[in-house]
Amino acid sequence: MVTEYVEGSTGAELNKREFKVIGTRPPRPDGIDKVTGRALFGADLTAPGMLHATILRSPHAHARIISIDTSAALAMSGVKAVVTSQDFVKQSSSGNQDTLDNCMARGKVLYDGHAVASVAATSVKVANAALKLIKVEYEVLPHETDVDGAMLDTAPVLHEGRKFRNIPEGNNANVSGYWEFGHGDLDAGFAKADIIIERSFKTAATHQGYIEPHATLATMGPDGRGEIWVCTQGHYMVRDLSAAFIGIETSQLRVTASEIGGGFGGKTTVYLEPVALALSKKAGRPVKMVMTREEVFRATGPTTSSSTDIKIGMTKDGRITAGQAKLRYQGGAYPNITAMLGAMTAFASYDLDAVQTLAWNVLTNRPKQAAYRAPGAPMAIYTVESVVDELCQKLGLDPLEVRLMNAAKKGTLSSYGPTFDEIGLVATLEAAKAHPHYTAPLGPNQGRGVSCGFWFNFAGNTSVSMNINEDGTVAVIEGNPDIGGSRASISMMAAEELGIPLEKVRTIVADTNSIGFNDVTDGSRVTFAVGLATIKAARAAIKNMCGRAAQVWGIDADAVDWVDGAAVPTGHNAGEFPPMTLAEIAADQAKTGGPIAGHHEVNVDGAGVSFGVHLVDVEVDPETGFTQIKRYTVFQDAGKAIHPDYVEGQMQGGAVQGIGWALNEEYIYGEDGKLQNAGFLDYRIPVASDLPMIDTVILEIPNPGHPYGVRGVGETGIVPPLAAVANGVSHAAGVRMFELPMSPPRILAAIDGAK
Amino acid sequence: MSKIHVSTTINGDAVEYLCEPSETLLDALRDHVGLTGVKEGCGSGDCGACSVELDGRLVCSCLVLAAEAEGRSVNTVEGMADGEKLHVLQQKLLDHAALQCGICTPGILVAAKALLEKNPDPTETEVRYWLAGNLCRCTGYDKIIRAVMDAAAEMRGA
Amino acid sequence: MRFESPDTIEQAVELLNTCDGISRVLAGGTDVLVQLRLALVEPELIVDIKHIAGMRDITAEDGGFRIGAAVSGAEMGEHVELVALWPGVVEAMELIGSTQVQGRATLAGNLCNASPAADSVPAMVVANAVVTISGPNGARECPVADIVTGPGKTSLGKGEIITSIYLPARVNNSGDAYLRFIPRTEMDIAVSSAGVSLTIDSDGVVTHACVSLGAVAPTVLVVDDAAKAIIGTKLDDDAIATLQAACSAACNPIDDKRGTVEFRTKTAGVMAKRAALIAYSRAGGSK
Amino acid sequence: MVTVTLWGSLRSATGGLKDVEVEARNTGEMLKALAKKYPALESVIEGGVSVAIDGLIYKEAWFTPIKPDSEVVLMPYMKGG
Repeated sequence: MVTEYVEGSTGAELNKREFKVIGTRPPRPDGIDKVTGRALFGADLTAPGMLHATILRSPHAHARIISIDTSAALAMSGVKAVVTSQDFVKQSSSGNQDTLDNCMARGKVLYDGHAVASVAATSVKVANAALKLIKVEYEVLPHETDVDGAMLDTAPVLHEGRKFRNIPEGNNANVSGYWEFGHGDLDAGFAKADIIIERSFKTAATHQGYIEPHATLATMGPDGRGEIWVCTQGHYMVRDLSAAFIGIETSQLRVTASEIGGGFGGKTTVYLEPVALALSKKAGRPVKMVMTREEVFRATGPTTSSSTDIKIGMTKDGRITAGQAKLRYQGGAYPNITAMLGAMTAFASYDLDAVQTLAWNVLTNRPKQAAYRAPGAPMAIYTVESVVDELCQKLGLDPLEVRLMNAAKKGTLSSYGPTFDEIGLVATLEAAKAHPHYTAPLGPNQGRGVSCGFWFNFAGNTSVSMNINEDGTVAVIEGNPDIGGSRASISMMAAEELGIPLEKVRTIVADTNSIGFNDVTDGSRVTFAVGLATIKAARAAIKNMCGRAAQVWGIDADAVDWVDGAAVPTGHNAGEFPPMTLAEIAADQAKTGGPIAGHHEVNVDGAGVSFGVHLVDVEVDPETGFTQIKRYTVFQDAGKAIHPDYVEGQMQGGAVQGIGWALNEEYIYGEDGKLQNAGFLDYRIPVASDLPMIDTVILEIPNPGHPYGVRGVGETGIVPPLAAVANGVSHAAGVRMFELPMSPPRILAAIDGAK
Repeated sequence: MSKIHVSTTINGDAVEYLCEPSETLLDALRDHVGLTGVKEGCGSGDCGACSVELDGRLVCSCLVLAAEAEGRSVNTVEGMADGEKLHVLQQKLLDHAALQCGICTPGILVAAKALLEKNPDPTETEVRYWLAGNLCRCTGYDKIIRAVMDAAAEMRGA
Repeated sequence: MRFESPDTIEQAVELLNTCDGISRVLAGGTDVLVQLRLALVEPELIVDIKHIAGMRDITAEDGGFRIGAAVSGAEMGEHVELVALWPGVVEAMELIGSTQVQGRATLAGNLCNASPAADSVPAMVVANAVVTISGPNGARECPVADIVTGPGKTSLGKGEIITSIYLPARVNNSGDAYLRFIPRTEMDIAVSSAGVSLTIDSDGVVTHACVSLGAVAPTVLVVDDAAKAIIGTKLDDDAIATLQAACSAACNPIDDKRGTVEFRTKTAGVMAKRAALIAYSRAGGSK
Repeated sequence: MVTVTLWGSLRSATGGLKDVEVEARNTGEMLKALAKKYPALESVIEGGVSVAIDGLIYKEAWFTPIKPDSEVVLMPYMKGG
């Protein structure tokens, strides 16, 4: 059959399509390199003549920099270059200037660990010794690390004199963003309720916790041309920012993405790269920079912490009549939009007549927050889903039935504005209700938690090229770092569309000079957007190949179709010539007009939205407050699972990150504003023995915006676990928890407090 | 301060390197021997990405001084496959899609190999506790545990 | 920094005794290397004692076992007779860190690091373990309980090295156990902990007991009131409750990133209660 | 004419209106018309916005057609992880 898809296909049509490669579970193309140790990550490359650079970081949470004297460091034997904020170019956009100032403090240090200067030397040891010779004179200022504290009029102001857009009267100078969403008459909605619950919640900042620390190798010659090797989620982003920060044109900088040892949103910005490039420019030699784990915690991407008030009204039979959320997020020392995303997602699972969400983003003396898997959504949905659970408990209603009764569906006016198209929440809830997990008996001190989750998917700028090689193999060239197995799924979509065996396709992630622009690997976009561009690039190649066959056969190009990996004559020529396979067309390409390739460059639209439902059984030790996860099942709509293993992997990984957030992970600051747990010993991510198997149920409600129905799956999995675990703990311990993480001391205090 | 000359055996080969007294075995393997399959995730023994076998004993190479390797035997992930033939554990990790980013994979493989040499028939709980020092942030461990259990079964059968 | 790996204890003592700057003894290295990495200490001399005869041996002696200062936790766990005699000490040692850390970490190192939260120390204290020390003035012996004098501080003099730790013989119908509270299942530092060693008679009545607590005071606490609470009992509920209350009453913990005063105080009692029940069962008692 | 629904905090720029009408055939024309009609929206639009048309979210796509009966929602610029 012809592997053609009709623009505007509905979900039902997509469901009918028969796939040969899509939906199978072949081994990943980068697998052998990764199990043999051959794969090259950020810190694995060296260059002849390479220097090593390290960073001097602020010991203060908030201080004015009076002076920096680098002369003694520069005079030290083995030191080749020193940079401070003076060595970078002022930026025209405030967002880029913030990113630059976060890479190298300008005027003030805004958090413990803020970079102040950097030294490139012949070894890490020499560079570290030189850092000690840099004299920085600080005027220490009062600091604030708590979101509610930073909103008080008495709070120290981080950015004096800076004006932020759309901030209503009555907010102090640390409020960097304010947003409102919703619809309907809130008062009327609450008036219809039989019961109204109002609660306040707090969640701690967590870190993405990728195991690979940030690392880069940069080199810049006297000709003003640079190269960067780096572990990043987006090497075009690294190119654009690094070039702008040192004042060169993007064409002069070529960036290659290494294998990346985890990102989860935390590698969607720059920290070391512009610094290494600036040092290399000064020293005239390659410069390598690798963060220590302590630096990763002190100076890179934690999430926002939050403080939220929720009010929800419900009728006795479980219909939600109105919902309101006030979300206050601190995202560290620079503005961001995470509270806004929290406000957009908080009530997105529900079909509501009256809903309002208000969001404040607040500046504090903490590291500049970075995106983390569905940024803003987990903590917002945690609060809503906790209150919905409490309402169900008080009314004696089944939590899944209530969610089904109120679930958003096609035609629902979403709480953030638009009306939903085909979405999979109801199907996901029904799958959870029908699953044996939901009715399995519970033991003593055990409780079962349920939560819905929602996240947007994003698409964006994408370029894909596809070369048809003379031996009948295909090279796919794309530009998005592979963080979860995307080279496998891209290869699979190419093979599917071309109608050839998967092993004939090899996908590579090219450097910034080898293919067109690509947005960062974020927003669950790669399988969706790069997949879409790959399918369209394949169609371009197919069109070319059909034309070659037509020429050989001496018939009209329109009279050739592409079936199962071969050109076939159609219409009145049908059956006149035997099919001409891709391999045959490829072999003769020089004779039929030259190299055959297909490519597609597009700002992709049409990303769907994604829903998941998580079920968890927990057991709480009433004497210690220790929580054990006994059973866990994830239900998620994938649209179409290209490689089900990797879809399951995303669901499982997201769930476990959420479990960590719920139970133990937190940034702990002392009175002095210094981070107290900058290491994996006391920043406690889940270990293997903390967990059971994570069961998964993939639902496939096709996304009409993708030829194969794909939805992004990378982020949604982290959204429901916070509330699912909190609800489970509340049932197991017999006391409701309002603060994350639910570490044993907090749970035990709540249990003892309720006695 | 002079460097220390170390003669050791790495993945069965006699290897010599010069190191500073304060350098770790991890530094020496990566920077002097070129075995970058050994990864640094923390430098403090908390993540297990730098796991190697030292005289047959599973250790974090970041918690061993490079000088201590004198006269001893070190095995890394690079020594697991036999030429083109992957070790059963390597194959099973691929078959079960038990890796995403892959940065923890070398450490997991070395640790799992050490487990199966000591205990060919571990329970799920034993595998989970043995691997508790190997942090993985991508997978939630599920597929890793399944892959190790499957490898154990196949190795027992072989 | 200088690295030395002497063949004899005399050489090791001489190296340490003549070093003017900061020096460190390297056995398993699981604490020392972390301190080096974080630049918490910049020693002039590191003395690796693993090449000294006897340091890596577990030797039967007078019904007990002598454990060399460089014996790793993994090696202790593999020693069937040692595990049978002092299961609580071995399990305390094996709780420290990961499998990887177990391949290196030592009892002597855990003791000398002098952390209030050291897992093996409460277990060794209730076992009446005795340390053998070599120094410039020859060898001496010292109860484990007298080594740690405060957080990060020991009673060892300049040039002194622990060479072995002796876990004594014990009478029949004895058992020991160690439990700690951590927020995860593995890979954490004890928030509170308890070691219990006891002996019962043929009727199941406790005739001897020793109870210790870790991570709830600057050094390990021996709680005599807790021992008294169960001596002469069959660990009935009242006796256990009294032991638990005595333990909580003895606590003098701090608030820090790992736990609050209230949490440590309460869970120390819980750990002691549970450890006592395990020790009782190991001694052959049944409830 | 198309009706554009604004997110809540933009009402201050439209004199309290949540739904505003402009003449436009595609998103680019819609954004230009909005900025012209409500100058206070100009800096917001320049700073980056998303547009949802009949439930699908578009970023910076000027030539996406808008039908007169399309549901059009102006949303903030969003980014994932």
